[in-house]
Amino acid sequence: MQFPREEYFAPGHRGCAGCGAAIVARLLLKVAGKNTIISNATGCLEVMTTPYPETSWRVPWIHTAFENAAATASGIEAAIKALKRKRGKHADKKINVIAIGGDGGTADIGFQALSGAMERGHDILYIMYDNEAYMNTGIQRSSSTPFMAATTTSPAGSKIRGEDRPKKDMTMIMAAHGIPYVATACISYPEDFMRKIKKALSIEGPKFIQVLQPCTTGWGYPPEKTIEIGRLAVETGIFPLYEIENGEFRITYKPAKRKPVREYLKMQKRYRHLTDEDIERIQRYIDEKCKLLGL
Amino acid sequence: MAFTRIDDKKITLRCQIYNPDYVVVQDPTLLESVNVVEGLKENGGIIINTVKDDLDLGYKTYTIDATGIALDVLGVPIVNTAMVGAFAGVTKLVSIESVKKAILDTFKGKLGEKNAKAAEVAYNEMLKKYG
Amino acid sequence: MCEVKVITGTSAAAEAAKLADVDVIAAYPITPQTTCVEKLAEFVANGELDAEYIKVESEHSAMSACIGAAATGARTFTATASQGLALMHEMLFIASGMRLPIVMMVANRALSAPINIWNDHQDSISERDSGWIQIYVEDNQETLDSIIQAYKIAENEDVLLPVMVCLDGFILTHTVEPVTIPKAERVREFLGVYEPKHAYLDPDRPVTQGPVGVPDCYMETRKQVEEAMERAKKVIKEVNEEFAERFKRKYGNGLVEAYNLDKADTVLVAMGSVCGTIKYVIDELKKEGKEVGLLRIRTYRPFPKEDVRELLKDAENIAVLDKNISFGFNKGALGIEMASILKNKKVCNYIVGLGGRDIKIDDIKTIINHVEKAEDDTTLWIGLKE
Amino acid sequence: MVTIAAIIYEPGNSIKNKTGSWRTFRPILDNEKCVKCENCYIFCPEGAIQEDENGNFKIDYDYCKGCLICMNECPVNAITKVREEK
Repeated sequence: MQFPREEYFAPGHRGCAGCGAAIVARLLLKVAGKNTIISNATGCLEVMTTPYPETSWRVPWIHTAFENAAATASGIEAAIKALKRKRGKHADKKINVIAIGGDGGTADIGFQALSGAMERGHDILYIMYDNEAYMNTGIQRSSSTPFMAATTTSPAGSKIRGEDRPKKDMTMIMAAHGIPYVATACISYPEDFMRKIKKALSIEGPKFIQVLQPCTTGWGYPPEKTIEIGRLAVETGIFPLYEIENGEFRITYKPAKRKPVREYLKMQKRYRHLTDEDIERIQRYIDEKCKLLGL
Repeated sequence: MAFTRIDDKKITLRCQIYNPDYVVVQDPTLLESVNVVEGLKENGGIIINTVKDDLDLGYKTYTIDATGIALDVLGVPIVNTAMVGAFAGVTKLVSIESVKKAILDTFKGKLGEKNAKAAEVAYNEMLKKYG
Repeated sequence: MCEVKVITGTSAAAEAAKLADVDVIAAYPITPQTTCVEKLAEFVANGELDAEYIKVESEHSAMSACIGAAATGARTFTATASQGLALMHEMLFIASGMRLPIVMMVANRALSAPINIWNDHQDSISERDSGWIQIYVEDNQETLDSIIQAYKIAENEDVLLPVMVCLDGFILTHTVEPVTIPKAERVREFLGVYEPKHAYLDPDRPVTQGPVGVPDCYMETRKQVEEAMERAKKVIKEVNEEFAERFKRKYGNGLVEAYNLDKADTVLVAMGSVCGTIKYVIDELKKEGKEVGLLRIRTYRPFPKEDVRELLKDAENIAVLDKNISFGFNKGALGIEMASILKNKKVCNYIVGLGGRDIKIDDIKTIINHVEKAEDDTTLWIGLKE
Repeated sequence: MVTIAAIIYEPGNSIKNKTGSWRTFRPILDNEKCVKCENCYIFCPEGAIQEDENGNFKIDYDYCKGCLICMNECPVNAITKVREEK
């Protein structure tokens, strides 16, 4: 038996067929287990899992707003500490406080609350499930949308050809907070992702994992390709897998030979406007980044 | 500008003071820029931190070198507590014991003791000077 | 024995939070609230208060963290003012919608622009509809007492709503007054420990808090908040009585305070510290043989409609003072609401004290003269410069 | 009756919602061919593929939305698809 069998994320949720966010949640809870409290930012995951009176969560879960999953988690963590100390509550267990938000709720509107929570040193794990746009509201661009990807607010027009800015590097920004653990992950590499969750939860203090999660609806590919596309993102080097533990950088998966990014881009509708020249440009950009990371 | 109301009964009035019984001037240079006696009641008094002794502002005027006291006792020219002591000495509206207790409540430890001392020195000086 | 301390309103608020033995404080500094959260930081640093103090990066996060903590079953406290309260706006509705008994001190201050740190009520009045209970206090003693009462009210199972205790910026926050500090054990006896049954995050009882309120359930949640507000009126009165029994201080019936209403045809209606000035003027006029009354609205939400109607049934000239303005209606919130429940009476509205404009004795007298002569409901801005 | 603050006290009660009705294609798992790599198990967004008491993986058609990630990720082609005839 390779993977834990416990399921704390119940079926019956309203995620699209082939939803990567659901895979994030399911894997996360398999590792985190029963003694976990989730603070969920507004977004796909929150909406698809909790239409009253139904919930897919088998652990205590809270949603308050869009931009504040980290701040809400700060309050939860502080409350647990105070209640443990003052009233002996939860004395017998270590509770994992996990905040989870999409790229919009993390890199954009939730950025300040996240930065604050990380800087203050709360013992929380923040999971950014990155599908590279505002999927819940209809595929608008976020600061985590990659260069040249078409979204509903960065359409491929005759003058502007999709997103005109590179993807914001959230993991490195979080690393700059000097927190004990940051990592990137991808749902297509569940062992790697789950190992990183496990490691993060074993470390006291603030932790951050950015997990890439292809989105069938937003990226425009058939639902069965969710894992395949995620794998290509890693194999091409457009989304490298690494961790930084106490300041030490380590690539956790090194493709034997990086695949051309064309293979990745060609599978997705959001890139179908790209010319050969555009693809070369993106390839050059990736090559440079990978060189820096030692890939 | 700050103001204080003193009464034996509960004070409910919340507006600013336009016709004071006393004006306390902590910084004598204000005398040149502000009409400090504006609105002062006819038989009101003015207590000024100054080294001068011959000020006549048309009202009962009480002077004290609070800066000197502060420098002596506290080692810094912060005159608030000395001026409170001076006010108590001139007006007798509050006892020096109350003043000292309030100071000791506000400032902890040595700082409180020094400030209480500054108030007391000023208080005694005013008693001596004006009876 | 109780201890009397000569302290500011913000210190009184901090003392109250300490007496309530709060578990989590999340706060962000803003004038004129800061001295409250500084004092609390001091209490925590000295071990006088055993609480987690989260030094959040904004008021939005302050309220978010309070919500997270309260949803985990902790007693929580925060304080803010003006722009900070406005920044919390979104989270205020979420706190009440999630039925979390958070208590917050609001140091009432004007809203920008232009930026102005001084007192009026525009900030908290703008949060009128947020589902928070709002108590407006008159002095520092009432600040302390109201914050203690606020926990008792908020945590009552018939209520389960957050409470903001509003005190006037600078006028109360920075004025020192003698405040009687009750003994901690007696406050603990009065309040008990917060043990929520409805909402607490605990791995042994995995609940989902804050789900998607589909159209099929949302309206019911709103009605439930409204019903809780209605029940809160009774609870506030009871808490006021019980507090009076234990601590020998009471504030009207908890919702409203009547001052010299019996013989007066002319009644002023107001909230907050200006009521003290009005009482002073009433006493002065009494000496001249003139009777004027004051109805102080202490609890603005839930609004004490029944008490207002009953207490003002014989009043002829009703002057409502507002430290806020509803632009485009040329009335303040209290003025609009009083007119709506006193339909056949003359209710004049006076916009006063915006942005710290001093409300003088003569201003109160002007209002009295104006309302007595007024033929119809009018609005007058008091204290404007020529 | 709506609960206070619309709190949901029944963990994981979304199982009431049988998302199997969403399917256009039905994945069929051939246990003879299965090598127990657990790919289908771990990648299923619904958790609809579970191991039975005999150690065989089974697809729960009550919840399977027919995304076919399992088929795509099966290294030995043990999963095939058929059209749902509704």
